Amino acid sequence: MKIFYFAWLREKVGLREEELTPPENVRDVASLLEWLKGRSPGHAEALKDPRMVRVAINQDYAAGNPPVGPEDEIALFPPVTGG
Amino acid sequence: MKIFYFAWLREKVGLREEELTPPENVRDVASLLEWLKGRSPGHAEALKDPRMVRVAINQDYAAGNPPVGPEDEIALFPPVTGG
Amino acid sequence: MIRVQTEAFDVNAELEKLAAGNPKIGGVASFIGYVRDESEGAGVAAMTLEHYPGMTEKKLEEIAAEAHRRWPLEASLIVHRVGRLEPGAPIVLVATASAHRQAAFESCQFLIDWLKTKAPFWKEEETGQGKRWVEARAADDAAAENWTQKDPAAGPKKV
Amino acid sequence: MIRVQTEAFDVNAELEKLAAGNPKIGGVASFIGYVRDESEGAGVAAMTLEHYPGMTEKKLEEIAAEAHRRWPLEASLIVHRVGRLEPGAPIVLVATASAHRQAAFESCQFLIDWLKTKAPFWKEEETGQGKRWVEARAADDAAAENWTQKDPAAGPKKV
Repeated sequence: MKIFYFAWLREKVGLREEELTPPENVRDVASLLEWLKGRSPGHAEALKDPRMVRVAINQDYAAGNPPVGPEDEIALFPPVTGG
Repeated sequence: MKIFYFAWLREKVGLREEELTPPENVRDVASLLEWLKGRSPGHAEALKDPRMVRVAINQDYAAGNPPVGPEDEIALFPPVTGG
Repeated sequence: MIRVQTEAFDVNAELEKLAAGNPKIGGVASFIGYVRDESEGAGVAAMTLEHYPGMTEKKLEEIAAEAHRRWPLEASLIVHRVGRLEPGAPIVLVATASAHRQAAFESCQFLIDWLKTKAPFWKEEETGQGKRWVEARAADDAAAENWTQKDPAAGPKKV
Repeated sequence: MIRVQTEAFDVNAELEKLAAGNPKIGGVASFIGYVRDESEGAGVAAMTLEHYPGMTEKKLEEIAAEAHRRWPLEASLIVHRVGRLEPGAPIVLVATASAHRQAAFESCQFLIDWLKTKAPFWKEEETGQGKRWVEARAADDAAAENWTQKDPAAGPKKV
């Protein structure tokens, strides 16, 4: 599973992207975020307020708590501020 | 008094402008238009439907029937269609 | 800034002049009107725009001033062409610059709506059936009137 | 047409390309967003725009497609810059071309309103107090939501 981080999430995590193989019990967005929090203090800091984290799966916004799989491209970022 | 004609009023009257000295009883827009109608068949044709004629006095739109004087610049034209 | 001219305009240059050196400007909204190749179901080969030198510029200034009165604008621009133009040719450019985009959009639309009903320009079209003067459209009157409704405090407008 | 780039854009060239050879186009509405020199009361020396290559382009295409679904457009354009930009620099150009001006204005405002809340771009400002990531504005969310309200037949949007 490929994970991308953008903006201040990228800075807090300290990575632009990582290729991960989560354990079997990580099957949806919520369990993925929970598992990611345990990877480092940076991850924990970046993901501590889920209201500030937007999730995209395969370059589409994820609403609710959809399933995620090993082939998915996941992106985590704050609310967008372009234009 | 200077009178300008624009668009199809100009074509019907056959003049871009004329310098006129109306008789004393021509004191407002209504009496001016009535008097102008008698100047030629072209004037009569151009001014026959007053709803299609817009009047400007000294480069401002005239609403209602304001007075006109010998020093005024009068313009007669159809509703505008720019932009 | 307002201008009536026969030449085409360079939108990039015009908008750069409008925004140049004013870092308060967050957005510039603009509208360009073009000659279309048909009108009321007839093909249009060209059109000729006539204006009333003096009064046209005066009315454009008044319309721009009214926009600045209604919205917090940093700058505005109206450039209108006259003379003979063929389909695809730009006729008019209006643009407004403001700190915020909503003010820019609204005032830009206001400028073109009022220009169409209040600035002395007249279009004559060349169609397959000969020349004809374009008639004023009720929809344009309604669009202009809509802005008067939106500013009731200012009372009836005579611009 | 949509594009993400570091370079500045030539508005004249972009709009000419948009309208060229289509005499059905009666009007082109456009909006240019600029870097301002202040934000939330602090002076801004520069800002850096980050995006999500792939998803950003995809979302811009979807937003443009939605505009074409809602309005009778002949063409549309979104050009958004990324990288470091100083006050006064243009950030984004959106433009729509239609036979009629109302469709052009509305769809142009729709494009920028949706872009601001749905396209993955992030701004980091350099102020006197250091760098900071710009926070999303409730007013932008409200502006984008307003267009969802105006299209109830289409149901909730997920673009």
